Amino acid sequence: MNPSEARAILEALIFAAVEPLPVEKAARILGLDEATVRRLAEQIKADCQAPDRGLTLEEVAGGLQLVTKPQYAPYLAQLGRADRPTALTPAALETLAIIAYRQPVSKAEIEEIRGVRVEGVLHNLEERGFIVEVGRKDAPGRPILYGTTELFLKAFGLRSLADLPPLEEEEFRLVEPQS
Amino acid sequence: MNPSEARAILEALIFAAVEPLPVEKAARILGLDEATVRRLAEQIKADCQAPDRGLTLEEVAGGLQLVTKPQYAPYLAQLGRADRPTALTPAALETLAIIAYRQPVSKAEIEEIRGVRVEGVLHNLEERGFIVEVGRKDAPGRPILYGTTELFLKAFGLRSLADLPPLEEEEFRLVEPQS
Amino acid sequence: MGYVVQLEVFTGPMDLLLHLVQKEQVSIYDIPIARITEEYLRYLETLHELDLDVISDFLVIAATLIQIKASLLVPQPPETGSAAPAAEEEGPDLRAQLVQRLLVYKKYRQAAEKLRTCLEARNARYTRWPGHRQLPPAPGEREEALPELPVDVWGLRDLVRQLLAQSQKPEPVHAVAPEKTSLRRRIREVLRSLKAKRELLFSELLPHPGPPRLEIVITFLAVLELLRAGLVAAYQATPLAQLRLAYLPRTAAKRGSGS
Repeated sequence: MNPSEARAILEALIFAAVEPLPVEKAARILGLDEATVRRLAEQIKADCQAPDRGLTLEEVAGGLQLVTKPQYAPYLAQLGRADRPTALTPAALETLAIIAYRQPVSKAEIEEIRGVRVEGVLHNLEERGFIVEVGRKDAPGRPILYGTTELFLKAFGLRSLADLPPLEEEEFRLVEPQS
Repeated sequence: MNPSEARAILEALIFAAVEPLPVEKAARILGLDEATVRRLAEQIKADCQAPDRGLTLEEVAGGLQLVTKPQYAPYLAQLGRADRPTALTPAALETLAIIAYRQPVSKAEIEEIRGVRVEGVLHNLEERGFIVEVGRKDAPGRPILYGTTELFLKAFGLRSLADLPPLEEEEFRLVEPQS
Repeated sequence: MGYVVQLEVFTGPMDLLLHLVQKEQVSIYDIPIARITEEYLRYLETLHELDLDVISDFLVIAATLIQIKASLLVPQPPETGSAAPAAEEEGPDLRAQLVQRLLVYKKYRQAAEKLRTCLEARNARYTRWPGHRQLPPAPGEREEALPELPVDVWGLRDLVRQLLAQSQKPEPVHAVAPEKTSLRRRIREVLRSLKAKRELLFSELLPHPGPPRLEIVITFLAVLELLRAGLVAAYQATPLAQLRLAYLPRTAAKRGSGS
């Protein structure tokens, strides 16, 4: 298998997998090491930058995935696909943010932060597959601990939890009066 | 929209469409005539002939479709197989049994019977191709209904769901101790 | 004030509080408690009119605000001499706790904003239709690809029977615990009756003569919460007389009778 063929096969694999394709899996199938696969992926991505290409390659949830370029979304919306877009209420988004950044976290902790009951929101997020029970807290009542799922990473286009946007510690700046 | 951008959008549309994209639909979305769309499609197809490309464009009865090049099929097959873990856990098996006999059935109904949460197990069974979403229940929150797949039938050597051994008057039989 | 809060905008009491503080353009450390409390309660008042369901969550924070405000009004005890009563120490403490909570909340609100940006960016990218994930089997590999199964179809049948039998066992009878939800529900009920009648006796809040003790306790707790929030006032002619309650529309900022 020459490098150009390897690239072609990698493209085909990523396309056929639909879901993000883990680099190690691609490496196993191609019989190459992961660094080589990553390099090939970079080349595919670079090719996609041509103005006549409508797709691009991204790393999401620890895998490689072909997606359309964001600027063409208005045209794609006319396809009328029922699965999109993912929408969340502000309350759901707030709850999800607390879980994403603090996991594992219990319902009581989320309620303490948000000041409201979150039973319904949690249920909804769980139904949609963005969060799961990841264990039990070693505390009275053994409350359920929640964490985010791989689907969460996919839906938000994140490579991994380490890829979550950093939170600025703005508290200290607030000591100065704002104008 | 210049021709190169039109090509890019066409590629994106074909990629994201649920079914082969009819030329007239592409033309409508792009605001171009069908002959132009066909010409753009030809260009995309020509580009795909490069040895480092793994995809190609086909026009099938319904319209335009991106597919992997046929010579890479053996690699793609490994993609499928590598996915498949070996054995089902007892929890997965219990859940699968309930779905098989009660389909279409919602998560809540399964949880009612098993007395534990089944979120993760459902996800696993779905990933492995034993169950699929078969619809939505006409109830508050429109919960997902699950059913078994072809693969389930094949795996258990059944021709159809009608071949499942009947449960027949389980109440009476169960009075006798099971061995 | 000439400004109207839009009701649906807030995801909860912390969100509202943060909004009020930010509108004042002051540091979270410097919350003008009196003004914020007043505005907060005014908002709460509009909530009463609209949706009694969400009020109980907002009441808890209202009670805290009022408590801080009240304790700040109490002159600081002289340093020397008698041990300072705990109640007066509570104020600054509660305030520090509230500031801390607001800071934490603010951090996650920002996190939510960032997640929204991620989601929007991702929503602009289309993946292939998920249903396309059907991989062609390699020639002759169809059979081999079938997963190993720990049971056959009869085993599957037995499993279902067993599970169905277990799930049909009668539920053990549990004692009903005084849950938070029933307290919240009762708070709403009490408020509703008070708003209708303006004034009533505590006993009138109880469903019927000789109500279960639990009912009395929950109703009393509800009244206490409302007293704390300054939404009702309570009177007693003599120490053992019936508790008479009055609805305090909008005058919540004045602290009703606590004792």
